[in-house]
Amino acid sequence: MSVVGNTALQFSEEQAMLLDVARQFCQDKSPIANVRAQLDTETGFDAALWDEMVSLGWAGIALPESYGGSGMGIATLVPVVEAMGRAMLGTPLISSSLAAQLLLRSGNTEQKERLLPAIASGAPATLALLEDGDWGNEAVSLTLDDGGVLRGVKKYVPDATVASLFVVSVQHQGELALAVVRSDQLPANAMRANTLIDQTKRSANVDFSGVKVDENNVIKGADVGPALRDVRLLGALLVAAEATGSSAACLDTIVEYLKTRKQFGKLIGSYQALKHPTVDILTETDSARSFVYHGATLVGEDALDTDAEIACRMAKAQACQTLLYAGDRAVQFHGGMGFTYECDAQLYIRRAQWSQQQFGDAQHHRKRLASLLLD
Amino acid sequence: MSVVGNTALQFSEEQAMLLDVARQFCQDKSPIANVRAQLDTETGFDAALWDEMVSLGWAGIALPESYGGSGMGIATLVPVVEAMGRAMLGTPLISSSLAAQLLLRSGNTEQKERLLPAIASGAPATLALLEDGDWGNEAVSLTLDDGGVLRGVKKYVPDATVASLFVVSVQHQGELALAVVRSDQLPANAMRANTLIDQTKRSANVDFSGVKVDENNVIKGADVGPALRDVRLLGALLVAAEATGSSAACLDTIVEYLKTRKQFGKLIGSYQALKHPTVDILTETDSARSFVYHGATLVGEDALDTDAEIACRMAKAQACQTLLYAGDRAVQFHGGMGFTYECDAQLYIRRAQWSQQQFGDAQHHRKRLASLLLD
Amino acid sequence: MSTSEKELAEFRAEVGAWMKDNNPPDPGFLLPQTFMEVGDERQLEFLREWQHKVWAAGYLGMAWPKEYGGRGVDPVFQSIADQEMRRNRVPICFNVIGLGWAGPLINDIGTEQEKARYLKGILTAEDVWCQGFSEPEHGSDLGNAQTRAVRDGDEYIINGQKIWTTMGNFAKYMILLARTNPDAPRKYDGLSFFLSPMQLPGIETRPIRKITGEFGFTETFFTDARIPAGCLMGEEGQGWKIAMQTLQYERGAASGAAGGQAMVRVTVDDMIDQLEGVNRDGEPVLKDPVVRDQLVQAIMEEKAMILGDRRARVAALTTDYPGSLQLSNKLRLTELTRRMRQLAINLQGAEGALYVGDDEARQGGFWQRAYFNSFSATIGGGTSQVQANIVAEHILGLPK
Amino acid sequence: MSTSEKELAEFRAEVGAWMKDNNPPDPGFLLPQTFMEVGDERQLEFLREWQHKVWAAGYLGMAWPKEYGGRGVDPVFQSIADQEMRRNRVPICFNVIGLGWAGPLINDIGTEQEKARYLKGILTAEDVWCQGFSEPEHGSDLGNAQTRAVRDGDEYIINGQKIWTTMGNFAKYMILLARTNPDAPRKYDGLSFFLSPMQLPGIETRPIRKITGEFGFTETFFTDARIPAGCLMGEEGQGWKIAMQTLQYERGAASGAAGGQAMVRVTVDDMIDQLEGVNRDGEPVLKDPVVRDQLVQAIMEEKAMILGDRRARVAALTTDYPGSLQLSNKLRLTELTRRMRQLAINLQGAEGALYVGDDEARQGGFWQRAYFNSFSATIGGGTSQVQANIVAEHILGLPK
Repeated sequence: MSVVGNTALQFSEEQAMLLDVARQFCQDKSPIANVRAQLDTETGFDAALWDEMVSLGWAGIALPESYGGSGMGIATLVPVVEAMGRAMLGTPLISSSLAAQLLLRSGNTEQKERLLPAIASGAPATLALLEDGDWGNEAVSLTLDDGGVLRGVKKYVPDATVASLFVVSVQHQGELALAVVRSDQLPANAMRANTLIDQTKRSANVDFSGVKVDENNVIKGADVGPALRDVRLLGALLVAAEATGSSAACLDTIVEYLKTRKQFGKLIGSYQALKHPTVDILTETDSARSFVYHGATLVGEDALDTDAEIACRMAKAQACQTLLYAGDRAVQFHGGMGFTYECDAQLYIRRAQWSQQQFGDAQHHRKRLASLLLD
Repeated sequence: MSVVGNTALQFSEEQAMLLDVARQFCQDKSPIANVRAQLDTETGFDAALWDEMVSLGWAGIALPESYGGSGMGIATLVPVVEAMGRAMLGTPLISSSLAAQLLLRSGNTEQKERLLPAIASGAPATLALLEDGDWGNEAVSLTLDDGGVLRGVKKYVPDATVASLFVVSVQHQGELALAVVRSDQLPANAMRANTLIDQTKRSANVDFSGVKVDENNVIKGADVGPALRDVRLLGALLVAAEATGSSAACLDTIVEYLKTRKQFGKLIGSYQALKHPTVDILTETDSARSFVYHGATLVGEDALDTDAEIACRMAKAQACQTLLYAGDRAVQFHGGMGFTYECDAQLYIRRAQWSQQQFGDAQHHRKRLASLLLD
Repeated sequence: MSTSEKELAEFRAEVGAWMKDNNPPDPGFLLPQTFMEVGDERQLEFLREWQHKVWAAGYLGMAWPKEYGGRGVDPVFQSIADQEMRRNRVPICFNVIGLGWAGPLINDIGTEQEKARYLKGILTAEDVWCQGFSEPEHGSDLGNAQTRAVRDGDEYIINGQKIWTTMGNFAKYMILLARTNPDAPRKYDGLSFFLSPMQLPGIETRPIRKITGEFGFTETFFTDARIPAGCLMGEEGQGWKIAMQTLQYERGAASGAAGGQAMVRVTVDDMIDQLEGVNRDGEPVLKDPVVRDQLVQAIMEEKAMILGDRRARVAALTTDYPGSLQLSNKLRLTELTRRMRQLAINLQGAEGALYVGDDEARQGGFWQRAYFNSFSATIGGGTSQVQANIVAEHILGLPK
Repeated sequence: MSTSEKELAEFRAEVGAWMKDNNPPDPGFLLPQTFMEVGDERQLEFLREWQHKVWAAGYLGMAWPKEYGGRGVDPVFQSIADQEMRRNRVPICFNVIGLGWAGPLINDIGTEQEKARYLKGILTAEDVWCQGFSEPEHGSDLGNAQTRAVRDGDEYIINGQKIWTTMGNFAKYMILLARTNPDAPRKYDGLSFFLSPMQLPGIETRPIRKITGEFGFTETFFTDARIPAGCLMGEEGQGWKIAMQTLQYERGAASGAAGGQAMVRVTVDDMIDQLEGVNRDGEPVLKDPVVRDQLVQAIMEEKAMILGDRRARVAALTTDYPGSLQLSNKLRLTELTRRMRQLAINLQGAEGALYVGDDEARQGGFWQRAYFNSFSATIGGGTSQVQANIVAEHILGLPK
């Protein structure tokens, strides 16, 4: 067996149509000026725009029809997220979709029937997983006691301030479990918003202590661990898709500048010192995109198999390194202009840092890939 | 304490003079045509030239006067070796000097008085240490039994075919020891010459089985381990010095070509795709040279302290990576010409592979540096 | 001609089985991985025999007309045969300039006489072909070729020098780019294209010793060499156009090439396999975390190339910079290959300093030689630096 | 004036002790690491007070004449004071254009009147200076400056636009490069140099928001601004020469600068220290073998720079490409700094996504901001790409 393994890459008419629609939507509805207008807002996105996206069905695109979704799977969410990444459009779509996937993959029918339709119809949800900055640390210390009361803090919870629902990983009776918390259950001051390097994104530390969770909002059993693992991988894939869109936009920004800016009497794009690294950004972005759609090909509703795991990890490792490089070079190649807040290069370099740190950085995934591929 | 630590770098008048003399000597006596004339010979060097070097005192330059040397220490050997590296001049100087250092640092007075003067007056000696390709494996399985008989093979013994004396690391009565073997003690067919990627270098696998070692040619005791460790570090430093000379010569070769070769109507040196990597070779070679002379500043006759160990390891890690890059780029930048045996780029790319693999590669040393610097 | 899936699958099984059964045993010397590495008569004879055998079995030139030695079937069969050759890691079909360049060209635009004269000998490996495009002073700049061809009655008199002629010393014919009109306003319009014999007075070859130590190329000197006027292909002044057309066939059987495996693919699997038994710090080198990180990066690079091929076929996923995956392919693959082979040696430890000819050299020194040979691809056919310019200008639209 | 080793050692002890005792406590907001990062009044006032204190203690402008606020001692004392400032990591002396550019220039070639008028205010930090060389359309190409200065009686009328004016909004004076003769045959000969007031009608500054989110530079607009003719330094047409001379002082007290620490050095030690408590896979990140390998490489790069400074002083070890270590210094140091800061954030794990303003951001978001600010050095004063050209052409002698 070749270490390169599965190399499937399929893209349906449906996906192609969605990619096209989503790119057009983002281009029309969220030009970069609108993105900038959201940088200082509390939520980071335009609620009316979110409603439009919901009405297009995107909030439930990956959910089965039986729970109010479109039943098209993660594979169709990927092009939408890529298109949003390209437009640098911040919304709760990724966190909401991941929370829904976690419920879908671990909850019982009653829970899914009760909770998923709301998400599909646009009530944002989110995941609360991390307790420190270490994605490689899967230990959970936030507890759900026998009386159903939570104690502990989750960090960097994405889109926490707008989420109506939190799916929280907890320690319960010595086992890993999930607790579903409604935002109205949170005590005042439970949330401390993070100041993020990527101003298009929002997250918060959330103190769940004292929240009483109804029995029907607790998810336990053998499915929880695998579901969590899968959702972390899907998170890696979606962030990779988004980052790949951002890399592509960043590349466009660089190319545009290199074609118009002159120095020493020549268009700067004619200098190989700028030209060749820009080619590197192109080829690395090409690689990222190939991994992302390879991943989209392999992830389905079932538990992710090893090929899918490899694909998600590779997508994340490649996409985030690429954006890190693209963002850094975008600032440099714009010269003095690149050093200003006004220049869009800042959006990409900031997004790069954020993306790298979601669901484990490149090295985190390469370490796990080594075990999957070499042992 | 800063992790950067000791930054001493001194260079005496004596060293400066030697560097100058050695560079001039190599330039006059060993132009590249002479180097090429030795590529296919059995010994890899011109015996008459070696005699001249011996008459200049270089074989004993680092040995105390009491043993027939000049008493100037390793610090003065470094510029000589660098100059030889620059000229790609192959001789047994490095292996002979290291064998002498090992005797000097572990032998008793009788042994030193008996063995060192011969080395200082030009009878080549060498070290036989490796039993496989792993420099990180310090276990020794070649045995010296109670009857004084050796059993086992050493690999990649440098300059074995011309060495009159071998200093062999052995397992003796459960302890690490050294055995001194004269070439006339070796049975017929004990030696199998290696075919090396660097055709200016020579080594052989040597089967010492059956050789009877006189008691006075055995070195045991607590000094053996530290002496071996130090000599491996000195070996790393000397190979680094040599590789740095080769990198500098490689850089000259590239610069010369970039200044004279035209493509598409322009001197190729005006293309940034060639120009900027050449600057990288310059700055990396500058770094290598700084580490090498920092190392030369810190190594003396005494056991090497931690600062000296750090210096030797950094010199090796930097110098060999630099030459690896320089040699590779030299071939590429010479275009079709670089792909020919006739072009000197091949000498450097081959030397690079050889140097990298002597006394541990860059990663080997960085791993040890991590322990020295970060723990 | 439409062909059923079933028929194709059966053919694949058939050819696969044949390759497996007929894959020759290790000849005891290192075989060339590419046709550019054929360094001596021993290798040549081995490969000539192998190519003839493949052809005789019906697995070469399958899409070429029957009357010229082909089988006249759909090119898809040849593509399958080529895949099976690669998969079974059989030796290369070494007559690459004939099979992949001259042959398809003659098939496309040659006269009946030319087809009858040249095609079959290409397939049987009887007639080795070489290519005379590059000249010493104009490495990457073909349009500037200066070798002169002057019409003199029924002949052209050729003067000049070609370089990097692969198998120039073994070849019977050369596809030759020469200047018939030095005064043409556009330099490209002064060039003509010839199917030139090599065994004539005034044509001499001098072997070039490669960085590997072997002989793989020649310089070719033309000194008042007289070739028949009929060797001219097309008309005078069409040389550049024909040369550019020739370069199109490289993409394989679907473009008209005879097929056959031109190069033994060396993969990251091979690179990892060769580390079997190599230790670092007393442990298998594959257990070293830093090495593992490097290997994963190499695997990812290779996998990204393969996935890129797949994605290139999905129109909706190639709208950004169309052609980017195809046009950057040479740059990426050749650079990856070079770096991977350098890494392969580095990871061997002290053994990495051994070379071809040492009994203990890992896999006979395969990786050392392969690393050196990899430069033929990062330099030949446009250096990586030139390739990066091409991608920048043609795909990204950056200024020259 | 010769000074004994003993005297110098005593002075070093004295100034070191003073810095230690007077190093101000954490003001509760992130202080600028360079003068280019002074973003608000709060920072400005803090730094103004600090610089004044250093001067009042006698540790700034030590080599400048007593009559203009200096101490008139050997520059070696200032160098020692500067070293102690760095070593004790006190805040910067922020009035850098005054202390390091305008001041030494006025000292060297200014009139008595100019010296009396300007020098002391530079040292006391009363008069903030800024620099007006760069223009929007000619980033790295100073010789092409287009801002016009037209003599009109006792005045010059200035029109044009400068950019990247550090502290332009706080400055009292600007060193200004403007074109007095647009018809000069060589563009350089049309430039003149002015010591221009900033608080005049027709001079407006517009703050530029930096990538960090802070304000650090301004654009400066001249619209028929009238400055006294006496602001001309030297003669018309000498602007380029004087500007080039100004750039020479950057190298510190020995070259005539007033001294003072212009930049808080951030070292690889700091980078490693900040990882205290960061975990990766449940273990301290410093235990991760791949991270360790990266950190050792960063340490080596920094150490190589320092050893390079040492080696640059050994004539016999700098014969190959003389000046190479000095001329490549900016390129190497700024690029190392950028990469090291990027790595610093990467190694923080999920915390790396926090920024200045988040209570939990590691070291207040120092590294995130420092990474962004590092581009001011890889872009300003000639981009790294231009620096590489300079090294290639001036040191290696490669063609333009």
